[in-house]
Amino acid sequence: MSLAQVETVAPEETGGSLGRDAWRRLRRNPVAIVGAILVIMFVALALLAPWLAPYPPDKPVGQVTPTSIPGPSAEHWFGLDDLGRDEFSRVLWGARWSLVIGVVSLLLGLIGGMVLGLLAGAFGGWVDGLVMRLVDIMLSVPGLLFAIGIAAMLGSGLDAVMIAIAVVNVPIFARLLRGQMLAQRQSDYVLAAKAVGVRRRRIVLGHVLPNSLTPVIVQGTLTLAVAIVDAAGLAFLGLSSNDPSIPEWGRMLADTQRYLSSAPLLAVFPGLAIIIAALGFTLLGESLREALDPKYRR
Amino acid sequence: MVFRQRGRPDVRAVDGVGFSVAPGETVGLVGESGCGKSVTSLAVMGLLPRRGVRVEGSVAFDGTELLTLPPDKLRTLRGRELAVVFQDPMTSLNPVVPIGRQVTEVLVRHRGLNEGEARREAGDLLRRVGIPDPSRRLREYPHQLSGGMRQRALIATALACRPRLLIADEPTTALDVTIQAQILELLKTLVAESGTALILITHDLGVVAGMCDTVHVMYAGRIVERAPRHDLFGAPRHPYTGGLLASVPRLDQPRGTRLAPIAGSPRDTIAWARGCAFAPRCPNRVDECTCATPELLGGRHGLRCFNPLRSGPVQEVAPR
Amino acid sequence: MRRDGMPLRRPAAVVAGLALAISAAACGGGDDAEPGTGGTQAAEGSAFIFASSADPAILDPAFHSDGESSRVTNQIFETLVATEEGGTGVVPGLAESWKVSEDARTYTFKLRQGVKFHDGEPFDAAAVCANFDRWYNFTGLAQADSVSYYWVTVFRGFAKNESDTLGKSLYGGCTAKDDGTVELKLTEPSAVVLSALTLSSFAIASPKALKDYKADQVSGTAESPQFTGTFGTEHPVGTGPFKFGSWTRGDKLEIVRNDEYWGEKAKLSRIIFRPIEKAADRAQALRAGSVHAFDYADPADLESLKSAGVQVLERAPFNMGYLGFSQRTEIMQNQKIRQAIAHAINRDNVVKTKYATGAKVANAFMPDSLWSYTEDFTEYDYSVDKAKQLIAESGVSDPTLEFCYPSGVSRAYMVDPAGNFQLMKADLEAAGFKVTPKTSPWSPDYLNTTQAGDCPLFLLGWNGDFGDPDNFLGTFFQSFSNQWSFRNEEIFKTLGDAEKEPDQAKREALYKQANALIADFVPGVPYAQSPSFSAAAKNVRGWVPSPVLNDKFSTISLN
Amino acid sequence: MLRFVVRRLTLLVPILLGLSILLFLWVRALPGGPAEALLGERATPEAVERVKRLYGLDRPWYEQYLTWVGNVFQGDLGVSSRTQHPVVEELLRTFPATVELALTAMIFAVGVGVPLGYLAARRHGTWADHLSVAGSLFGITIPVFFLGYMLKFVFAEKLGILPTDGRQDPLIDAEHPTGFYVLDGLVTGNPEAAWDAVTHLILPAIALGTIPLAIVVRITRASVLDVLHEDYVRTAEAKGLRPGTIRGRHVLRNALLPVVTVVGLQVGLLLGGAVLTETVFAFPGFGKFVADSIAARDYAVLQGFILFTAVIFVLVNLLVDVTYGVVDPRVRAG
Amino acid sequence: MTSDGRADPGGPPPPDGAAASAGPAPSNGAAVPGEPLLSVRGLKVHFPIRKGTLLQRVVGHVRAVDGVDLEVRRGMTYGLVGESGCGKSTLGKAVLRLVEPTAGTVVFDGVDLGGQGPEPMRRLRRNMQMVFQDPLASLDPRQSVESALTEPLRAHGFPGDRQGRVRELLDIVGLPAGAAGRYPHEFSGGQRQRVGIARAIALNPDLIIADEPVSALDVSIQAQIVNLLEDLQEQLGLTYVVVAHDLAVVRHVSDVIGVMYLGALVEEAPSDELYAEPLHPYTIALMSAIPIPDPEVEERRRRILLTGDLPSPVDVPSGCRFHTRCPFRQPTRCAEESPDLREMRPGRKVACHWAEEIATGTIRAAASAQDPTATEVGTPAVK
Repeated sequence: MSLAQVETVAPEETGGSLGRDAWRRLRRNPVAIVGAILVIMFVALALLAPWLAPYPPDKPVGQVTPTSIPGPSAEHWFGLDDLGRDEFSRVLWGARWSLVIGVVSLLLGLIGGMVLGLLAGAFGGWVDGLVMRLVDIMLSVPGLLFAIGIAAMLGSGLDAVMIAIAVVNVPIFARLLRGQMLAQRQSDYVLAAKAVGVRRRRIVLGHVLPNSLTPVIVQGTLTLAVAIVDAAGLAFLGLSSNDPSIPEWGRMLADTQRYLSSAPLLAVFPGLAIIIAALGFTLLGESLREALDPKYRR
Repeated sequence: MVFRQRGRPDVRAVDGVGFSVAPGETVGLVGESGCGKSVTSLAVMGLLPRRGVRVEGSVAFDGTELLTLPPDKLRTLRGRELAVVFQDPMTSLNPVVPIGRQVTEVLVRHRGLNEGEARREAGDLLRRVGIPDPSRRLREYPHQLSGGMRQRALIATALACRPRLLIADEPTTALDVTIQAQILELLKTLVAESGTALILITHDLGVVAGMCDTVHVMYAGRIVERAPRHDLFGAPRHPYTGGLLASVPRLDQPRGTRLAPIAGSPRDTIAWARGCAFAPRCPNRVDECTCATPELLGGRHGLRCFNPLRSGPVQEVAPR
Repeated sequence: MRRDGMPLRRPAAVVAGLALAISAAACGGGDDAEPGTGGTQAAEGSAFIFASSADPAILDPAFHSDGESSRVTNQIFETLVATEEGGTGVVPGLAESWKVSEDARTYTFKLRQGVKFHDGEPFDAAAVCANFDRWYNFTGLAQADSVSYYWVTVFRGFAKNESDTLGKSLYGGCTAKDDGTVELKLTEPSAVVLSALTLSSFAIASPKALKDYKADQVSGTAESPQFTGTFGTEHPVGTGPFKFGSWTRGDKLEIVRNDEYWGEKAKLSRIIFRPIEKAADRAQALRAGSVHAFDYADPADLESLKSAGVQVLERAPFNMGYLGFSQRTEIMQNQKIRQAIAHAINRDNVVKTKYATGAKVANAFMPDSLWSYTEDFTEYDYSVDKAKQLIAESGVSDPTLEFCYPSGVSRAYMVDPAGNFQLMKADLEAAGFKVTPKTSPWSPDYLNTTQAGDCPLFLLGWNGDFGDPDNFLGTFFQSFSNQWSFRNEEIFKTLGDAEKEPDQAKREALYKQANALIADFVPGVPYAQSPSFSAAAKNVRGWVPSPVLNDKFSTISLN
Repeated sequence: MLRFVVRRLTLLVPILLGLSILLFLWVRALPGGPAEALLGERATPEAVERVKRLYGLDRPWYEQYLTWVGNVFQGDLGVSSRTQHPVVEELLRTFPATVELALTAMIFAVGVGVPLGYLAARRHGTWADHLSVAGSLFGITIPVFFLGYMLKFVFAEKLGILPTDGRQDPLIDAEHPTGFYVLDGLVTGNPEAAWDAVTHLILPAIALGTIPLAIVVRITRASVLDVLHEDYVRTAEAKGLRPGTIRGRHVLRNALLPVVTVVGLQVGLLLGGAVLTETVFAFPGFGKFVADSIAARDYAVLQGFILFTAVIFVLVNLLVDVTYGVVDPRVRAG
Repeated sequence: MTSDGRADPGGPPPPDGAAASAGPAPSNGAAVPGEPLLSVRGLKVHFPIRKGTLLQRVVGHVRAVDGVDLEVRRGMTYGLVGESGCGKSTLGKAVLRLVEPTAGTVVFDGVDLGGQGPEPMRRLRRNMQMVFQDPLASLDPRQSVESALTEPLRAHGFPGDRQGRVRELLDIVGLPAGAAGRYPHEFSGGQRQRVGIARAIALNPDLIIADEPVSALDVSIQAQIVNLLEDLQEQLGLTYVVVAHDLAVVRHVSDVIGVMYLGALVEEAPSDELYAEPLHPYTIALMSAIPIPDPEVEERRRRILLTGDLPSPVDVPSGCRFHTRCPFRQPTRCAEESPDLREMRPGRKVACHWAEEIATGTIRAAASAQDPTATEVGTPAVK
């Protein structure tokens, strides 16, 4: 039975959820495609490194001396490194380690930031005040210095590096999430949910949080890039894994500075790898932002 | 003055809109959001972005063709001969520049006054548009003024060089009714005093009824009906015009009459090239409506419809 | 002579060493006129810019023990006896001649006449004795071996020892016989003191300046002493061919020619020391022509330096790098395991991969150029099979080794510790060991942990201070030390006897015996001895690198 | 405005208080604690006791904290275990160099970034736009030290047109009354020294300024794009104003507001980045000092420097807010 | 709510006759008194303004709603009208306790809402619903229509076939069943508002507060929604409080209209009478300001222009809150004495000291007000 005349819903070219909508925008963006290809390539190499790498990454396979480090050849595509190991295999395995560093530090930072942000955003009041002061304090120390401090506290090791990078990201995620949640909490649809009698927990978890996550996802993607680059910076300062034979790009790049004059290609391969991987995540993150954030839709 | 212009962005926002305004005349452009009325005003002013938008046709201002005028020539006309007041006074003033400067910059630019003269003149202008304590206001920033005051300041700016044509694009939409009444009254008075031609763009039929000599009703980028206001309100011919009038509750009519809405939404259109854009919503739709494009025909009371409403003399409408 | 287990207390104590030959390889690319070499800007005037790796710690010779400081003070101060140019023999310095008594307890020095300190004070016997008395009478923090390292090392103690670790002082008094004669008495006979006096730390400073600028004011802690006087930072006054000019820390330190110098005047009007931490950066600066010379070139840079027309000067090896074992853990007490490690390491590969041409595999805990060296002991050839077999014999299943290596350090005997570590780790893993890596910054953490014996496996090395086997073997193995954590009375006794033995031939025999004992016991694996390299722009003339790092820059000129 | 500043300054108090507590606890959380950090891991128990007594580490932590804070207020941040100089002295010695470098980097970032961002926005959607956006993204992803080495290799070593390291050619005898070498050169009437200092700044400033540059480009672009769509810009166009007036008064003045904020936030990034850049260019500043201290586990330096950096960072942000107040009347009122 | 004969939530909408039991059909012109469903007494909503960095001192209050009494009878539509910032929306939300009132009582169906804890309050919400101004903003962009409509059902433990209920609701508000799987951004404004209305009626509430239900919509759509609301009221026996700034719309849908100015009711009247004879000067001015789409009317009209702007709700003028802009302002009482909302005659309440004099024409609007607009532009305040 009908109380009013029935309207037809105009078949729209945009269909589906907001996510699908964003996905469509993303697919049309060449920047996003380039970014996605780079990221997929990176992840694929990282996962398949053990099968793709022609040589073990941590065992010398040829004799080198400080002044004669062979460059690329048919046998060794990227040449040998300063210890006579196959550089190509190391760069491949490096993708794996960089991915581990990026993902672990991102996840840790995300979890920390989400917990803090959620506390602040969900409770407000003095909890919010306390959390935000803590965030302010953490943000008042430049990221790299902060990471250095944390790494110094934890001692050397890749886990220390990952935690340090993660901790630096905690206040960023916390603030982002909290700001979003506060904004969402003010929104009409939250009020509407309250008005129909939806429980508070369900409002926070079912409405406020999911709608606050978009910028967090974007930031997360960008953070992966930053984490990879930051890990290189920390490695340059001597904060890296205990085991130098781990083929981690940042460490590889930092360690080859002394061969810049004798074997400059040694720095080029891990350097390019870092740039390409970070660029992939950055391009993807930026286009995600454009796809998801209405402000960027033009 | 004769305007004939047609804008053709990727989507034809405005298509074959033509109208003219005589000195001292007030012309109304009425339509719902997205009907292209604002695009029209921007096209007239040459304010549409150059990239991605194509404007065809002709805008003749006092014998000068505006569309082909070099940008710097056009710039000397804008603000001096042609002025515009936009919808939202909150965003139309630069938030970081004092009100005074935003008024005087026109005077300095077009009337060649020096800063001091311009300031005095600006004070006079603000007083004329009813802003109390103008010398203080000149020093203030937009956020310190209420919406009504800002719109007054914008009107003062627009009228600073006594333009021959003023386009007011939804000048009162963002304002409360009591403030709207003040602003409309002010516009009416100023236009009458100076003999400026006024194009009033609005979605509010009530505003048009009180202000305009001639009214153009737009739908989906085209003018569908054009008439002197008494004719239009007295005997609307186009089903859209009629529908609009019937769907708005009137304060002066007895309560209890059920409103007669137009079906569908403004998004339900068909391309003009394939018929009448209003056809999907039109209660008077005939077969012809979806296969031929109606032309705007008629003299004083022009109409773009194959099957107009009954009242009044029906012009013969020829299919294209 | 040295306290037990004190290898290289200061990171940069890469000083001294009775040297062998030096091949001052003036191998400049001669004809090619490549750009920038020898720098247009650097050639201006007669200023010589030397890229150091760090700022000096302190310019008071008595208080420094690092090469960066001694390189500068060597130009400002002079010692009673000096080392011969480019060699290691003891030659007259501020003392024109000297006499050693029969019992080797009294040293009489005839001083050079007409020498003045930079501040105009006369150099005489009183001044010399004032310096000795100053050193002997250090109190408080100045007694810390981190402060007056070489006094403690050579003379063992002070007038009033404030710490139990100090011994009875060897110093027995200084007497000014007349203005030009100094008599130095020792409490025990010693044949080493004369060569030790060539150390820059025993340079003679102006007593007035020492007093005026409060040289002896030290505060802080022994671990972090602060010199609050200005003698060592702004007013180092000696007799040398150069005077202190100015010092902006982190930027440059400038010394200028002493025109009143008693001997042959310096050819350069001034020398600027500019700290550039990384060897690669120093090499780049030299190739770009913004500095004239630097020490400790990275072997990796040698080719590029040579091809840029830079002269590369080699100092013969007087060092050795070793893989040390701390026998605190059970697994390291197992001799088979130690032997297995010795066989597992491909030392030849390590030396080839990470060291410059001229470096050699070390087989003993001393350079093969030092007297008493012999090959007459057990050698452990590289053999994975033998290593595996020894592991099997050891009874240890699944042997796991914690392996420490330092970061932030590069030494001639250990150019790239992380590189050495990785190569050895791969070797050990190939032999069936599991390796747990551990790293820490060289100073203070790494030195501390290794000295405490906390690392079952560790990378260290040694640069000789003196041309005596005691300086190597005695330092390591004369008595129990935490670092090695073993007691082998036979080795201890042999080395103890050798130190006291006055007869040179008998000593030599004892050291040969000690080497054999050590080789059998395998307390560690010596693996490398390497020359170090200095580099100078093409137009630098007259730089004669001293094998004991007593370089005198007064002979340098720019062409 | 004064009240605003005072209010913002009081806002600093909890941040600095919190930070000081965290830093204080941080040193205590370091492996082995503060005494061991001072002495090294192999310290004898007696030495640890002695140091503890000497530094009052045997007292309750809040007393220690108060003492420490008291010392900080008196300008005593402890002694660098590496250089054996007071941390404050090292700070004052090295900081001008970093400020000079950071300023130059910022001038580079803003001077190049704003015009580039504006251009990109004006040419929205064209190749110039894509290029500047892609370039700026690229700039973010290059590890700073890698870029530094590349710059040095090309411009200093291969081309030989710029110096490789340091702040001043060692051959130039310049006095340094302020510690800002360019300024020093000018005030002491030594233009050669000033120019030389400038040439030493160029490469490190480019290396350090690249990330801020990228960020400034992107913010400027986004902001200008926003402003270009603002009604008041359209109004200004409708007034027939000259393009220069519109650009300056109406577009840039508004578009640069977010840029100001970002520039302020970049200060922290610059101080962090200086650790890498200064190390690469052997630039004797704050960052290099920190890097050297990390290698030597010199925690007093790290502690003092982090505290100092935070103060600077917060003060710069205060300055940014004040600037914001000056350029944005809306903030001034609020 | 089966007690008063209305349908079970799960059941089909009641036949027309069922609505009659809730009271006479409300669209029959004048208000017919039913039992009071909602009663508001002395309602105040003050938002504190805090200042200071550490200690957030309260330096003042935004008096958004400043002492409102009103009563809404079952089955009626009460219209709240006023200009932006007058507090009408806040009042609407405060009634539902979506904004916590500072003072005053709200009694709904005999229950004092003020004393309810969060959970009882949440349960009470099934009987009182809200329709929001911006239909896009009030729908979660990530929630499909189906999810948005089942949410209230789930929240209140609706038994039975929820999907069936969703289809039913869509049908009721005139949307095709296919709309269930779609997302808010895929609809037009009018359709979204239909979704919003469907959500509001999902639980068969007694009261719906509609906050500017049509102001965000295109002119041609507004009538559709207005008609839908009217139909629903008739079918479901709903009671409405309609909050809007558009007096014409409010008058069209309401039985009783309350006019708000600066946080307070200044006049309350049956809607027919209000246009015929506005009593409060503000209402008079408001009426005269509303343009009517008829040139004939427009030309004949007397327009009373108010001077100046709305004062800030932080600084509510002393005495009569309207006296700063009142064209009928008198030298006495207005500035000093705050007028009560008094019943001038049955059904007509007004908060003006001089309402009788104005009604009889004894007091006329001032020809020249303080505002220079009127004077200097040469426009008389009354035309």
